[in-house]
Amino acid sequence: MKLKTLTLLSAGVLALGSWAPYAAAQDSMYMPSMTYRTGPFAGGGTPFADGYADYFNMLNERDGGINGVKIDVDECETAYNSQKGIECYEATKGNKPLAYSPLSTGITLALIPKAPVDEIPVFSMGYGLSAAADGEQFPWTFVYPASYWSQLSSILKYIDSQDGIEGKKIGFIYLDAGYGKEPIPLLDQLSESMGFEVAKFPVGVKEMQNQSSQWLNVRKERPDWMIMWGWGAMNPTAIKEAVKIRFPLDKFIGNWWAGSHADLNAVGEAGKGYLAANFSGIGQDFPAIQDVLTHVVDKGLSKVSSRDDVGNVLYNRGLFNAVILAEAVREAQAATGKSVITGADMRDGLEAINLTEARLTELGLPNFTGEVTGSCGDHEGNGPIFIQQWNGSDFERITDLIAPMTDIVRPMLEEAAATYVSDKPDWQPQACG
Amino acid sequence: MDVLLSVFVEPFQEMLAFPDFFLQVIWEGFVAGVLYSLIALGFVLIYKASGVFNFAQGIMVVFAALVLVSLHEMGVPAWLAVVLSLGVMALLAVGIERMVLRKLVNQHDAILLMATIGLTLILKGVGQLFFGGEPKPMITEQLGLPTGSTDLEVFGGLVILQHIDVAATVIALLMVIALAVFFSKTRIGRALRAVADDHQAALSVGISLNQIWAIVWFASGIVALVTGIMWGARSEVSFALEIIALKALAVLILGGFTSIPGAIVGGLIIGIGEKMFEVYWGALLGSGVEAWFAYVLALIFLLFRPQGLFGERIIERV
Amino acid sequence: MSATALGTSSQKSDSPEHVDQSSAPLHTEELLSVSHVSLSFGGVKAITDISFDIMKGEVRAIIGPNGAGKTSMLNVINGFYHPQEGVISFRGKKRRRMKPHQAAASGIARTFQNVALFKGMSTLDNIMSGRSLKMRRGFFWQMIHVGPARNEEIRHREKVEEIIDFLEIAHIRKQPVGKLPYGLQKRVELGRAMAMEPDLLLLDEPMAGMNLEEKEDMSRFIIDLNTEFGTTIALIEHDMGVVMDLADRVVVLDYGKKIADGTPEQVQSSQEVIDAYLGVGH
Amino acid sequence: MLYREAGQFKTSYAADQALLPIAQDRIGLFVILISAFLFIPAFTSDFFIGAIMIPFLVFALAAVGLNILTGYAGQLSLGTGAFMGVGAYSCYKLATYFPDTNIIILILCSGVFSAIAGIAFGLPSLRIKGLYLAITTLAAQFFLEWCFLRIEWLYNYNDSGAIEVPQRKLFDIAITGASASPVARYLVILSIVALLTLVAANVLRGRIGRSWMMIRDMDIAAELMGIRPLYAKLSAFAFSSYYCGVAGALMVFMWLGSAEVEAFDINHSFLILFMVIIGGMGSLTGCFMGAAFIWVLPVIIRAVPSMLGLDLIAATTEHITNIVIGVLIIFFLIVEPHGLARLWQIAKEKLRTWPFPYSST
Repeated sequence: MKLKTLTLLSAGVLALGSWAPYAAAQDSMYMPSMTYRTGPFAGGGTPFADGYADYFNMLNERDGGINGVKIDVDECETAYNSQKGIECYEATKGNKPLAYSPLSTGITLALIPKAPVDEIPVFSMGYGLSAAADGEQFPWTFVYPASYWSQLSSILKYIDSQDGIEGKKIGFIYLDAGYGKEPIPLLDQLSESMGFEVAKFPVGVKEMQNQSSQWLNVRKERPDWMIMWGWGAMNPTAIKEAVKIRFPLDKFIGNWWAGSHADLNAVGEAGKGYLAANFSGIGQDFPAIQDVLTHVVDKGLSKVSSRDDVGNVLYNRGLFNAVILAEAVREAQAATGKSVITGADMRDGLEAINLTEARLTELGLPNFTGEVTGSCGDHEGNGPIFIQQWNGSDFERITDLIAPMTDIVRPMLEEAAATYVSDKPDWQPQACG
Repeated sequence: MDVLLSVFVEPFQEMLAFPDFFLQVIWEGFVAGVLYSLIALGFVLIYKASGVFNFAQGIMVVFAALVLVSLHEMGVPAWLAVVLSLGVMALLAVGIERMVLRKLVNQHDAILLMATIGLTLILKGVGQLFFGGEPKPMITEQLGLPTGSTDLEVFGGLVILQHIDVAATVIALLMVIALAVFFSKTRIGRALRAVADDHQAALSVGISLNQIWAIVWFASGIVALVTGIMWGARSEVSFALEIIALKALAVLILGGFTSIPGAIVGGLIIGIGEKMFEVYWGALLGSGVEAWFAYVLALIFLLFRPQGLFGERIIERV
Repeated sequence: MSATALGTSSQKSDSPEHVDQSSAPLHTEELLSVSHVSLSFGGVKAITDISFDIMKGEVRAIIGPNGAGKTSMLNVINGFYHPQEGVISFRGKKRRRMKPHQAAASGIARTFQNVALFKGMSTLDNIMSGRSLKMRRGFFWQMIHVGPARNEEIRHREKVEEIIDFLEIAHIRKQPVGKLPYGLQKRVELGRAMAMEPDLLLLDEPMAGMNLEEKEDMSRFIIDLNTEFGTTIALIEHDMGVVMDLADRVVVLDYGKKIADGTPEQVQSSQEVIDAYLGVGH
Repeated sequence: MLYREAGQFKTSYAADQALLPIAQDRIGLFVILISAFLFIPAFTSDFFIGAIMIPFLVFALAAVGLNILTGYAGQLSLGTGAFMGVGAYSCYKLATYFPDTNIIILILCSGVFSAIAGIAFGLPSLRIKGLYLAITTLAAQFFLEWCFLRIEWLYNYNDSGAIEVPQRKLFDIAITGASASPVARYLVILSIVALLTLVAANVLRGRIGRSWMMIRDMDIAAELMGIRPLYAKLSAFAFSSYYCGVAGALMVFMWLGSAEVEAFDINHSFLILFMVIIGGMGSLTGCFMGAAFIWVLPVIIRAVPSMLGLDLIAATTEHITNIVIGVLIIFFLIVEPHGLARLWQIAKEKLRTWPFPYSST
């Protein structure tokens, strides 16, 4: 009896062991989607994941995929938790994924060393490790269209353009995790070279909804401007607290993850005047997004809870993530002549990205964003941003594209990249022409 | 020497130099403390009557608020949504009593605690499954709660009082009074106290333990809903609240598991204490000390007075 | 407890477990002495100025009505309560404060009024636990559990098996004690205390809640333990028949005070004891 | 009929005290070990080893650690995650300072640091018990989490605040770092877990393990049997935390490859606690059953709908997993507080008397 049980058990193990959770079809390509539709960051994760999936599904529905090959989007829930993210990665990397977009700096950092080994590129669009902008040191990681450092420099440029930054005190409130801490080295550096003072206010992941201490400290420090590197439930809470202490909202700038409809809808009229950086267009008035509405949303193939959610800041951001990936797939297909490509082909495709305004218009996204042009050495593209302002019910774009201070940021990025690599003897950089 | 100065002298100098700011800190701590007290209160109600250390109290707060907000999203008018949410909490109370408590009578208290941890998981899963995991704004205005703020000019400076915070304090006070009246003046309330004192005795005078349990769980469900509304109005309704709610456990250590005044005083001590510690001393340690202040304070407190501020001294018998 | 128990005692003197008092050896060496001990809990006096002694090799009974302070007295002796006043000396060493585990280490074992067995463990493990103090092998040997630690375990197992045989509980050796009938649990608890090979064994109502047959068995074990192993025993018991048969000397407590001390016969005839049990004067 | 102990007579106490006195159990364990060491690496996929077996073993070890403290010594802990973190960060620091020392030795040493942390936070257990103690372990959880975030020295002042595992080799085969193959990592973890489980089983059946159970079942009586509560409780805390620490180090070095504070947060502590409850408190076998159950359940919940052709959102399976685990916890607490391990034991008892259900001993 016992032996029979054991035989059964071993048979079970064998069955489990040989079982692959995903059967890849010949005529499709696997595109994992790390999402978080649960937990305190779901407010941001949900629209992003919707935009991401809807764009690929739109290509499948409208064009029958990319050059005839369908894209199979497979979601894995990470809850914005690095460990779960790695679990997702480990569980799905056997399915020949083209690229991972973790939507979490913590997960990105964990995947960077794995990418070259498994030959799957990591595309951390506007998040993750800033130093990964250096393609020579990070052949497998991409941060199009801009790194955090570039973004911060653009934001500081904006502040400087308003009433001069020299001699001012800048408050930096950030999520106390890999993500929020990422731009601090540049901030410290620039505070010296540009001559402003910095006051930092970390917000613990568990304290996101209870920020009154941080804002009491803001009141104590009396900064002239506030910059926020926030995410999830942290953002609306921070804006409400700022209102409470009478901090002028038109001197409060969120980064591009701290300025979405999900954040500001919760604040509503009170949040009027709040500023945020952005790099992806707002609204539904783009042909590509109209196609998403007709081919996906109206057919009930989308997970969005209402049609109005299409076109909000984070939905469009997720969509833009998919646009870049799809474009990289096309580049890779053209370069290799294959229709079904591998992760390594995808890497080459990502380096060959050339999203000019003309190409964006062709894709149905005119004036959606700045041009994104990659190369072997440049994995962040051009990286301009614009500033948007909350008018009480919606965001309005209020500036032209602001280019980063490439001359200052680029050398620092390269230095940071070299530091990252320095203690990793087996690290493999690439040589660019 | 510098360290000593910055620990023992400078914070106090700062308090004196900016008394208006100091008052603001106290007020913020006080309001946070009121909300901790409310969570702890729901907890004490259950512990007193059924001896269950209800770990799920925090998630009940989130759950109640989420039901309310989601109902309103579906187009139910605010007042009806409140009534329906109370109905849901009542169903929950009866359900918990039937399916969990009744089956675990006379079990070891650690087992009961773990059962409520299981309950936490269920409520979290159900809440997210039906209402989604993303944070939602509280329907403050629809419920007729005040918004806006008043400036008090004191010591040549400003203390800003949010109306919602004042309202939270008043409502918390009213609720405590209502509970006190309920316990001392009504038949069910007296029965509840009898149960708390002696289960056997209560049974012998014909009080149904099962009913009592369902009633206290419902009562703490009401407390949870009120807490959820208040907390939601201050930030928003989200599952992130669950972790903050754990601080109520530290409050209970200070106040004692069975004492309602203890829950209130304990909540205020922790609320005010952590704010002051964070604002005046936090920078010395690199800030973020709020995350553990409550627990470490409770731990130190435990070493000197394990029975809590208002608890009775425990004498062990063999 | 009622006075009838006192009255019936003489009739039971010919019961099988009866041992002839005259044949018992004379006990002259003092093992434990309690002098002027007082204990109170927040103003409530549990024990007031009590003194008595226990001689090596004797069976000493502590009796008294409910709430007389008998269990508190045992708790004081094995260090669970710390008296506010008075001194206890055990084997000539004086002490006022002592931790229970120190009492155990100095050779005092104990059973409880309400069985205090380790409910999640088997009979064997419960009795093995009585050997804890006698086992020496440290963490390292415990981890690899070969050589010294294993030999030690086996050596003690042999001792424990002797006790199991003595108490006739071999059939329940591997059963978890939580599910055993009450009488057997009491027996296992005695076995656990025996495993400590104590100089002084404190038994708190070893026969409470037992039927006659079980009482007779238990009495037999206590007598054998005293005569064969030479263990000094102090016991609290309500059944006067048992007390009168087993005890060499009896101390009587009432309201935390000592009201009589002497041989069973002397105590039985004391007017104060009879009053205490009949409730006269209160 | 095969599962019978009839005819197996013990002729010495040594044989009777063996870990597995029944021959069939010994054969069973042998078969399991053989298949774990040979069969699984040889015949199963990287996915199975990397995404199921490795995490399962890591969690099983952590569950053993928690079970020693909660199941055997009766001290409820909600700080397992933090103690795992102490192990992981210590191992990271050790690997930084001693780059040439074998990583396996470092992993085993890192447990010592979490044992020290365990002792420090176990000290209050001398004065307080039960639920109160659970709250001091919460203090440990949040305080240590804060340390992992704030003390930059712990993560070598990385801007990201994460610890990243360097590549280390054993016999010229990479066993940590991104290029280590799942099979290599699996075999290392399996060896460590098997060894430590054997050690735990030995300690638990000897004097020290018995003293923990005595404290658990009746602390007052234990003290009157000569057990020093100080020593017993602190040794349980230390021993248990050692296991958690090693599990934490294994988790980061052999499984995840990098980690931030969140990898050791309170949810993690709860996850391990669930494994112990469902597996069975006070049972080593239960730790493995609980870990397997909780780890594999979401995988199955994810897989079943897709096999049936249903398309569930990833998040939905997450919620359903939560609900199922919650329901099972309550179910087990009500029906069988000793969890899967006891169910297995009951099944074995049935087997022993099969086909004569009433001839039980």
